[in-house]
Amino acid sequence: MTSATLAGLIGAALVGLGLYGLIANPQPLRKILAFNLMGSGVFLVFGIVARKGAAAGLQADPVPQAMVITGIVVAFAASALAVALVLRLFEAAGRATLDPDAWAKPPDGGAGAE
Amino acid sequence: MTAGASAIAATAGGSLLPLAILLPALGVLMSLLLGGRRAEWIALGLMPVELAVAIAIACLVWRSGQPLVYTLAGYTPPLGIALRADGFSGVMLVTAGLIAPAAALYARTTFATPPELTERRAPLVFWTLLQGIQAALSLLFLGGDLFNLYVGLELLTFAAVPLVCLDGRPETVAAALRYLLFALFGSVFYLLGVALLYGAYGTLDIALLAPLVRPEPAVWLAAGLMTAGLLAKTALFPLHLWCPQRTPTRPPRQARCCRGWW
Amino acid sequence: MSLVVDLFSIVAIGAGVFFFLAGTVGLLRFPDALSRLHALTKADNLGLGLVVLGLLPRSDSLLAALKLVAIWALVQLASATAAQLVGRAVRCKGTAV
Amino acid sequence: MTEFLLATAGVILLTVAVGLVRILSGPGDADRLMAAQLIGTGGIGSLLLIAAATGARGVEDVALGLALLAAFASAAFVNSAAPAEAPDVADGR
Amino acid sequence: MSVLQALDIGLAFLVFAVAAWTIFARGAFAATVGYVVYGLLLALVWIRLFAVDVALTEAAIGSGVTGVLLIGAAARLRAAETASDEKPLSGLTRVFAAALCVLVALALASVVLLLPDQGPSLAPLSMQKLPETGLGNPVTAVLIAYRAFDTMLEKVVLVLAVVGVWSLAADRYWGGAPGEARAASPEPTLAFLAQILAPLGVLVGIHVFWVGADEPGGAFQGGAILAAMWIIVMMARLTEAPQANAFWLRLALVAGPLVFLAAGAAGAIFAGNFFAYPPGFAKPAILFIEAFMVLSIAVTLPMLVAGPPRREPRQ
Repeated sequence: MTSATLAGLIGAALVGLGLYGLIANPQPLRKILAFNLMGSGVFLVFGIVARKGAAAGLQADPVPQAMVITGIVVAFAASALAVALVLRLFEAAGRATLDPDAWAKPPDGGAGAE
Repeated sequence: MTAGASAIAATAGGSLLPLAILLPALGVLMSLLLGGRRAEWIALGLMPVELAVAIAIACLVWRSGQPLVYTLAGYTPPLGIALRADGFSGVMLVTAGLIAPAAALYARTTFATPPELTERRAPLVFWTLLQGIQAALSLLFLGGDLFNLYVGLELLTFAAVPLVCLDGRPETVAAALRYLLFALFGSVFYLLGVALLYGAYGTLDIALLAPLVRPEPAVWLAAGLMTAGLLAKTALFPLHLWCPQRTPTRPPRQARCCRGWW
Repeated sequence: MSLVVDLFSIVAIGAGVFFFLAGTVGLLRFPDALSRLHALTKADNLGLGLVVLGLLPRSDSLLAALKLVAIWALVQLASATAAQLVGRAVRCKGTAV
Repeated sequence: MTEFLLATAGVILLTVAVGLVRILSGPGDADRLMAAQLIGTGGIGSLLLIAAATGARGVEDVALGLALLAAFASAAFVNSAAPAEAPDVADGR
Repeated sequence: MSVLQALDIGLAFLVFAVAAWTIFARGAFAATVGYVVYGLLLALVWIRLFAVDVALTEAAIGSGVTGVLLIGAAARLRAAETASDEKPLSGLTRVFAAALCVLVALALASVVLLLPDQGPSLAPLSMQKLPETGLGNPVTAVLIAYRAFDTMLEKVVLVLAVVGVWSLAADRYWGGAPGEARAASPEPTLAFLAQILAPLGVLVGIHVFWVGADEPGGAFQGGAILAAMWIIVMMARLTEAPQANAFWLRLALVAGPLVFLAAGAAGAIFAGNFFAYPPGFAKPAILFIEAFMVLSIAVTLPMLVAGPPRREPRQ
């Protein structure tokens, strides 16, 4: 088994793990972590594709590598926006939950916006 | 769309296609840079130009009866990126180009910068992100490359999410966060499909992929993942959980403005 | 010549691995956070230092060798500072007292 | 020689893994931050060894980047814990 | 089984174990530290895939800067965790979710295993066109030449992200500086670290950007290292975070995409195609654009980590 195949398998496992975390972890911050795991799993699948495209004296196809670099930066920006939203939610309402039913109840002592 | 030279070679008038995307992108950058009331002026000033570009594209497509194609940076696919406009994307471009100024005029009173301030939060964010949405939509209508479309999806997400919670109430912030997580989940799945298709065929250009694609496991999985991803983004059943309607109090005007689009 | 270099590398890197092992044993055996911190920083820095030392004669340019030394110096600095910071956090919270 | 370098890289990773099991589980946050520190040092070590063995180019820069960022986890922890810090409150865990 | 294979399998197992820890750990802080460790290990995996450019990006952004962001958030959200009103999912839902995820992972794994050993590749074409760009690193050529349009738009995404994060400020703080006002003096240990680290880091960042034309490295990686240096200086409280309404800050934020966009438009005039470079002039043009991108990334990432403005703007 080559290192590329192994990385691809790990990528598949990470996508599964991240998906589970996204569904099963109720806290938003944990969901953000899970999203990052899932994203890196997808990047690893790009990695195996790049490695299997080794040709022309290159050890990996540069096009998927460039996409992964773009993807990592976008994933970071997404995490930053999500973290900012979670912190804002926590400050405004004293809790950070995604449960829509929780917002139907009046927030316990939370200050309104602005 | 048929593959071969006609789908890859740039056509006359194709240089309008990048303009439809780059003009609002320029508007985003200039609005943040100059700030304040000028963001509104830039947005309102660029919208007629963008509409004119959209109409010109639609007319060219209609007159020639053929899709417009533009290859960016002079590199033809599969190495480079192509933009394509057919009849459908021409109509969608013009529609978006008409809705944007309508929404802008409707929202002008809400998002005016008061005379005593140089800059206020909601107006600057609204006018900047509105142009971000325009750039994203143009890209989604014109993009001919799967990864380029991914960038378009991300542009749309990053422009739309802050607009959902512009009023800053906890309910809308929670809705925005829920939307963001679903959208991210969607784009990750989409990206996974892109990776599998590239691994199988070595190209991301839709026109080049079309004749290559055979019914095989990689394609099935890629199609399933990309469909699931896009469903999550567009909030169709069963992935509609993030939808702002589920919150008891709906976000007001700006949400309606931007939801009108999709 | 190359035999001498190889021998040097093997001895230095082998010693480095030994210190990594020692650090981990310390982590497993020591009872409280502060002494675990001690085991970690001391042993690992020696370990990495010896590994770098062993790799030095194998680097293909002066710049590469300089980078190796810089890497070691930076890790030293980082772990010393981190140990300080974490140590203070432990003391403040009173878990070690 | 290549085999030796790879084997040592593996042994370092293994010891790091064993250490991780111990300290990721806590009990306190300090122990967990040590995990980041441990993997930083061990990871850089095995990275350099793997690079020397497989001849991948430009790996020194990766190790240099990791070394520059090695203390960031602890720094971020101290930085964000500081404003709310109440020095005399016991951790309780 | 060779030593290399054993090492690969061990590394893969370790990556998986740490990832599982990140998902299943009891506390959010523990999970976050797990993620930082995971990011570091991923850099190793990318080296094994001979994708050194990606390894550099992962080391700087995936592990370093994201780590700061998430650890900071976890430390602040600790109160939310104890007073959480989340309903945990029922056992049946969990089982169902786990089954779904295992199914997805298995399907993906089998497709990955079915990929041909010598897959289709754009590597030959990239190398064939490389002389036109004057570059030696094909990954940089993909990012700044072949797929320049993607990269420029992705910079716009970063700008939108900053606007989005800032939009979460309270109205009265708009235009102010992010982060709480720190009455406290600089944290001495951190200040010591930052004072030594920052000059060295700036050197490394510029080096990584500069060699990126021909060797692994580039604007993203160099910019991310510079960003990390600014972050450590701000964490040590040696400098205050800048005000969000400062013109220089906004100029630095948009400079990268703006210069890129202007160069793209100039390409339409001088080279006949948007984002094309005039023959023979490609390398200086690319380095010029990259220099501004480094600046923008070095400013954007710290602003994303710093969060929305929290202080009233001074005039």
